[in-house]
Amino acid sequence: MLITIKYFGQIAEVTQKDEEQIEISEGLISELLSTLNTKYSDLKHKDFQIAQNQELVNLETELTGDEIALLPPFAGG
Amino acid sequence: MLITIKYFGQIAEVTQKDEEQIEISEGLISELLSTLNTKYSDLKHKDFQIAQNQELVNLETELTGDEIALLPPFAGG
Amino acid sequence: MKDKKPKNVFREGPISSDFIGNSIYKHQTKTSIGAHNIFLGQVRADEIDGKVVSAIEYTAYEDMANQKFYEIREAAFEKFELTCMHIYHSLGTVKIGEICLFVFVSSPRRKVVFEALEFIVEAIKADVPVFGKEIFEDNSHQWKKNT
Amino acid sequence: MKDKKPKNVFREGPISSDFIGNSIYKHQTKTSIGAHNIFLGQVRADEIDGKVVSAIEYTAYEDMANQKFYEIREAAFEKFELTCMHIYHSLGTVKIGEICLFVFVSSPRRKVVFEALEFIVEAIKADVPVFGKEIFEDNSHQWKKNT
Repeated sequence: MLITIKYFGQIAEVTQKDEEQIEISEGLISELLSTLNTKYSDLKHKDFQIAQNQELVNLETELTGDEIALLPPFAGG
Repeated sequence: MLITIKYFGQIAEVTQKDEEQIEISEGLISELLSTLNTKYSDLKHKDFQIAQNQELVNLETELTGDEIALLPPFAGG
Repeated sequence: MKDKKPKNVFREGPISSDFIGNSIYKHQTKTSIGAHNIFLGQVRADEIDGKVVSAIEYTAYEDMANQKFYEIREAAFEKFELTCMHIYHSLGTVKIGEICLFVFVSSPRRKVVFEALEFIVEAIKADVPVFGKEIFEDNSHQWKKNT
Repeated sequence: MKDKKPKNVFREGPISSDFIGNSIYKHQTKTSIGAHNIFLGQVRADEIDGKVVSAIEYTAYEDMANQKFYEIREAAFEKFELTCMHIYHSLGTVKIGEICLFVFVSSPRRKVVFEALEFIVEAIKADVPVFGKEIFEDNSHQWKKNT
């Protein structure tokens, strides 16, 4: 399936883009992350959380095809 | 000695004045209060604290001749 | 930012939103500040036994009150790492919806301002000889009492 | 005063003292309010390894952030007896001394506003996907992280 992935803050500095679409087979968040780690080798040095459909998820969560976002540490306020 | 007494809020409603001077012999705050209770009979129904020289005092405190104030419940803010 | 002696905390009448906005503006030159916390006391249209409050008339034992405000200020600077602190209280008539108390604390970090502001406001309510006459719409009155 | 769906909390650039003053002014018609509490986040000129911050550039995952602000708002109305609540956060460049966060709560009574404001500010810091790029005077940068 085709997944939209958004990158923010220092993660977008690593990926050099704010957003992209990736074709990936069904599976877990961890599998998507492996794909991204291969594509962007500096990602593994970065601290981030993953949101799917605007909710934080963990590596064992099933990919649903909703929008994914890689979120570096929050700095609001 | 001559003592200046200040009245505030609902206490000033009882005494019908904001301030007066009273001639009283040396002694305790309790003795001054007896004098005032005699002079203003409604005082004993009222809730108030007494300050001498701008500090709260109790009935056993010695009269110093500094300014006395009768302070009803605080309502700042 | 400590003052050496009590200054006058009282203002005649209500404290305007312009005054508060301007006070915030003046702190924008202080670039060590990361967090401000502001408390505003506003006069409520309380209904008591079927009568509605229309204003509060504030009086105070001014010398003692300013001394108490000063002591509260000193205690707050002692307890908390504050960059600045301001307190203003109304005297005279303040109508419902108008502001009668403005407390403003600033610090590099946020945890401090929450603790400091509550400490200061509670101390003002408990320790400062200010008196409030609640005026009803029919011009009768009762005396306010902090709880 | 509850909103049915997330509204946009973000404002482009700093939040002005006029905007805050005006927001206070608008609450003077709400005569059930007795206490307001306001938190302001201001950008600090932090010195880090000899370099001084001159501004923060804020970005956010806006849809999720507005959803989180909405959830925080709903939780606060659920937990505390509030008359109203307003949250504004900057996006884009906010210079040192300027205000990037404005949280405003109002209630009939004061105890409630202290608890509610701290709850809301802590939740914003922890749960809302906002990102801050600290720009130094030499135009280098580092990424801010809430603690």
